[in-house]
Amino acid sequence: MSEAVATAEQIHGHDDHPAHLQHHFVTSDQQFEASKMGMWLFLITEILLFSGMFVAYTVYRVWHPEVFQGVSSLLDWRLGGLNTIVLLASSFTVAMSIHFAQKNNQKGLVINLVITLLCACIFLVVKYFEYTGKFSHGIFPGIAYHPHGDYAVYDIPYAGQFFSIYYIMTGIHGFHVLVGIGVFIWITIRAIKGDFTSAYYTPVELTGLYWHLVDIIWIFLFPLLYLI
Amino acid sequence: MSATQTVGTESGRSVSAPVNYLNHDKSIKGWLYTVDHKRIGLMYLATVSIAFLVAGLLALAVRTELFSQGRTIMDADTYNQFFSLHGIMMVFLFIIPSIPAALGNFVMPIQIGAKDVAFPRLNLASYYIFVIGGVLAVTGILVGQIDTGWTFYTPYSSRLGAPVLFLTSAVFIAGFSSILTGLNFIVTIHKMRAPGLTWNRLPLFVWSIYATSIVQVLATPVIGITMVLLFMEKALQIGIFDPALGGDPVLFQHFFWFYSHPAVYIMILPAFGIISDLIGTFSRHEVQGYKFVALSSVAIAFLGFLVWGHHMFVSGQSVVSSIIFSLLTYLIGIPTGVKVLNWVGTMYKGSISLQTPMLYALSFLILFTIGGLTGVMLGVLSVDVHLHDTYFVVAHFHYVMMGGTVIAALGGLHYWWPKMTGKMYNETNGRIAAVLIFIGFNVTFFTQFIMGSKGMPRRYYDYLPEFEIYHMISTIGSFLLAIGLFMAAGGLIASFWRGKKATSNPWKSLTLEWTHTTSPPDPHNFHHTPIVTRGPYDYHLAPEIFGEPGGDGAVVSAQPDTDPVQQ
Amino acid sequence: MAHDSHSGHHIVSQRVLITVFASLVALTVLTVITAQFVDIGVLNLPLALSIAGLKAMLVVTFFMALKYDNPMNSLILGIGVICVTVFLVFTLFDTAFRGDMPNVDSQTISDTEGRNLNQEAREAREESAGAQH
Amino acid sequence: MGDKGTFWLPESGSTLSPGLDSLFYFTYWISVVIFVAVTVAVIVFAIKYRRRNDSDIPPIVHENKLLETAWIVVPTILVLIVFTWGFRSFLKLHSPPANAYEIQVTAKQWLWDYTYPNGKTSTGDLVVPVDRPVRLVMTSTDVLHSFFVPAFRVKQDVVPNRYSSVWFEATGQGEYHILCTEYCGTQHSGMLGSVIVQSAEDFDAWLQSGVEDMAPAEYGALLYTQQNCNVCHSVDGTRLVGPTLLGLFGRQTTFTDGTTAVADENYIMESIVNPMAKIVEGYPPGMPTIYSSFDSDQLNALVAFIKEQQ
Repeated sequence: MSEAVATAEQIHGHDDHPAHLQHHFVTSDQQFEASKMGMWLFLITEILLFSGMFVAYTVYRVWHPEVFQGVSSLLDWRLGGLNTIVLLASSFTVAMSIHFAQKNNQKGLVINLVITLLCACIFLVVKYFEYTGKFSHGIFPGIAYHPHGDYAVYDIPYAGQFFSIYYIMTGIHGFHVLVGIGVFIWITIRAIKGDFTSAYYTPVELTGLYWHLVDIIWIFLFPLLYLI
Repeated sequence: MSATQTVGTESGRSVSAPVNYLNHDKSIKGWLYTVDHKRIGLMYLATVSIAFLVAGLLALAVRTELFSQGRTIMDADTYNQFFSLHGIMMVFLFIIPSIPAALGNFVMPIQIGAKDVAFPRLNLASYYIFVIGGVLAVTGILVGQIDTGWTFYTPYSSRLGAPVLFLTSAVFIAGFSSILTGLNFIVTIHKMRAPGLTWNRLPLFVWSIYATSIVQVLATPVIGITMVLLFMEKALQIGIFDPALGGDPVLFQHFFWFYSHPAVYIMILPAFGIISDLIGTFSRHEVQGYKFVALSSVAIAFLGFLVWGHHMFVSGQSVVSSIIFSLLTYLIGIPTGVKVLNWVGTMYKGSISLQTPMLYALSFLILFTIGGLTGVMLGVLSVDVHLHDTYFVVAHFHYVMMGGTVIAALGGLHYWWPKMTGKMYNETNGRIAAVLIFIGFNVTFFTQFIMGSKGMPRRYYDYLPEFEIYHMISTIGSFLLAIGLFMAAGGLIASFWRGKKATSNPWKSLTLEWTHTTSPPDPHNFHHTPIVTRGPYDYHLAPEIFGEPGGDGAVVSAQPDTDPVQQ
Repeated sequence: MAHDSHSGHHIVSQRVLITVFASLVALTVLTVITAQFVDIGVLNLPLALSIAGLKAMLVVTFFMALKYDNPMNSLILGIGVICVTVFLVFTLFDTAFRGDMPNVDSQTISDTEGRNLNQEAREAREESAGAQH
Repeated sequence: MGDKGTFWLPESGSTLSPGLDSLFYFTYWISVVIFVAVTVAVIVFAIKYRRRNDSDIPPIVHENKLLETAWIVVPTILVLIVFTWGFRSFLKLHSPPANAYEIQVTAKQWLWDYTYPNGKTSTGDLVVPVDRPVRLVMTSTDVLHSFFVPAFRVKQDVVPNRYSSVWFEATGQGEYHILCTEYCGTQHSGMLGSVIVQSAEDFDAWLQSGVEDMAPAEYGALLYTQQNCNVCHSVDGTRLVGPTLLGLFGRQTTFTDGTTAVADENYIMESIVNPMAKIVEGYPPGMPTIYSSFDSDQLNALVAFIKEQQ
């Protein structure tokens, strides 16, 4: 390697390092691309995490199709549909906030982040009413499933399995929404402080990717649990 | 070799104790808050060594109990807990993090010419998440009796009390650490390579860590959700896995093995990488079929997802399923077999030096061949019906996991020890230990093949009289093995006080950690990012290392065991 | 560096984003209508899943801007999806083809744990004798 | 029983064994050949090409394409042969003849119960006729178990809430081990039994025989092993999961609630029928309630047997 005199620093220069660039990266782009790839890898781990529940759902649905079709009508498609629209809207505003960050539009960025945050909260509030409504009728997961009153007719075998899967899937999804809210609060504060420019908006981009995935999971949960 | 020269002079000439990653900040805080991949690697090494020691002592206790029929030193419940803890700790707290997180963390970024991994803080977080997982596991052990085996089959596990909640949480959290490490490494290998270090110039260890990371990222989330569901099964009785509640225990086995079979490749693929590097270095030969060895690691990583059902031939899964899984199992056997040919081929007409790491590599070749071939026997549908859940299986996976992974890890540890610590271990002691481990291992586990195929089931506290002679031999072997392991460990640890200072390249290897860093390396690995102009095993293109005309052979001394920084 | 790609910085126009959002809402309405008010028998399930898949594609392509991104990230997503498919399909190879044996009738199951199983779980088990096969 | 098998395999006792053994030895010998080839190559190369000079740089060796191709093609052919062979014998394992004699098997922690078509039951020892296909229909009442008869080369997990089955045709009279191979708790290794293969006449006689003509203590001794009492209660004073039966009768016993009692007939009977009523101090409340269905003959027999253990 005698001829290898030049070093990477000499090629890239070592002077004009922006504040956000960590020492072990050479360029901002390298750092941005690395972060984004890391985020995508994280997203597929999320997909695989949910896959276990989708497999459980499919297996039990194949075994007891009529039960699953029957008790899914216990879930109110209007509330589910409302939440779908709410999440889609928040996905849209996240995409818009990235758009504005790229265009250096500070106001647009903050407004869209705030709307996203509100949508996420609305989603959880609706979910809260759905859960408490179910609990009040004795619709619990697994062994505790014991509907009473008008719902007593739904006291059929394997309905408990359906609601186990329902509560775990929507519960873990809801947990992801909760985490999303936390991250959005942090991002919004940073955005208000003016941390993000068209040159550096990686956290917004990454949070956006995460949020879109939460949306996609719901896109599948909605028809599987509420509609069919 | 100008870059090496730079490193040697800049860091070493003027001061008597050159700055390196070990001595630049000796405070406790400097270790606990470090984001340096080398220090994190060492912290992992220390942690998994403790796990290995504890789990190994449990194994010795289990073997001692089995020395004679009936009660030898403990009762059945204790025995059942001991073998379970041995399995759980070895798998989740030792083998899975051992090579990737300990050696991989230390070596891989340097091998690709990076200053650090892509996400250093995430790397530290992974370590602490792993520690939390370990602490939870220990808590579970202290809280109560866990005797499920490492497989946690329902409904036995889902009916166990609170300890299973700790253990499932521990596995979930340790898994999270494994995911983050894998993610970090994939991005690092993609985005942080030094200029000129193209994919086909990557050392094979990097390739294998890359393949391992893919499996870690794709498979580990599934054990996560499995553990969540098992947790819920215990806590809320959700009825997914427990047949008494309408669930299906075989479904649990699908979930479990969807992770745990690929996890076998998390364990063995890094070993392939180490062995490739060792055989290349100590034969001073380009690794035969470099591209095949590299790409087949990645191929095996993916194929590993298609064969999990071969653990379930007698579980009651459908016959169709068993047949498909059996056929696919053979697909994965072929590329693995070709790798063995490539390693043997690398030795052909090489210049072979039988130093300690190479002895481990040769042990690996022999032991892994046995492990692989018995794996093929177990893949045969009807033969597996007879052999399933017997000592034959126990022996098979110990040949792969211990004879494969642990032996490779020991080889790698001896190989990189001078780089990590700056000290040479005692070569004679190292060689004796390697031979002793090889003998002890075979005495312990080969007998288990025989009793297994004769019908000795695994996880048995007591056994029929005809198996006593095999158990006795096996137990004696396990003590030999333990002596060998303690000798190896002792030799390495003694090097801190008695070892000679290591040169920057005692083995005359060609990968960047040897050619471009001091021993031990600078805190930032390289003062200047190296530019790579040749492959990792192009010994014929490296006359400067071997003092031939045209090179500046003085940079790295022709004699090993001399001090590089005094040059 | 090997990966000095600027593709990650593509700006998706507002018009595209709005169009995608409108289509997503429209598809949501469509899936509710087809699933709740139109009975097309066995086709309801695949139809709902196809619509969900289409919606997911739209989000991935435009909101997540995968269309303009480094192809490596698309590959990562693709591998993830393939893995999920393998997990699902291979598990179904077992669970969907098991029925060579009838199920146990619940009389043979005694609760050795002495656990307090409530009535519906017992009924569930009894039903399993007929339903699972 | 003894050790009548080959070096690797146990004795062969069913019609399924010979085919499976030849497949085992086929793969075994192929493996031996491959293993020897690899090992010899490693050793020869390590000696022949050892480093003679520290700055030695060996010549480049070009890959031998022919050898590599052969190394791929030959094993592929071999594994396909092995797969097909294994596949066919696996199907055989899963296709019991239509006229197979059917016995119900119930596994529980930690014993095997058998019910014959005429209603006769046995525990631990499975009695079957020679030269006649027998199909076992198995289920478990608690956790997973696995039914394994090494001599017959059959094994099948036993799953709660589901039936699984296994079949075999024994070829010689004698006694063969039954082992549980799926971990099932404390006494997993004690969950043993025997297949007793009898001639058709003996089997029929056994099937019709009763137990009336036995002395109570003798019948009790039979029950003690048949019902796997011996797994948890020794008769030689050894401490197992439960208290030993040696000297139990007439012993002053202390319970977990602090009370004491002298073990008499009524106490023993209560302990069998309702084991949770009084828990002996220092032992876990682990005795299953499955024995509550014993009839008075069986209880009398057991009490008589326990009385004799002094």
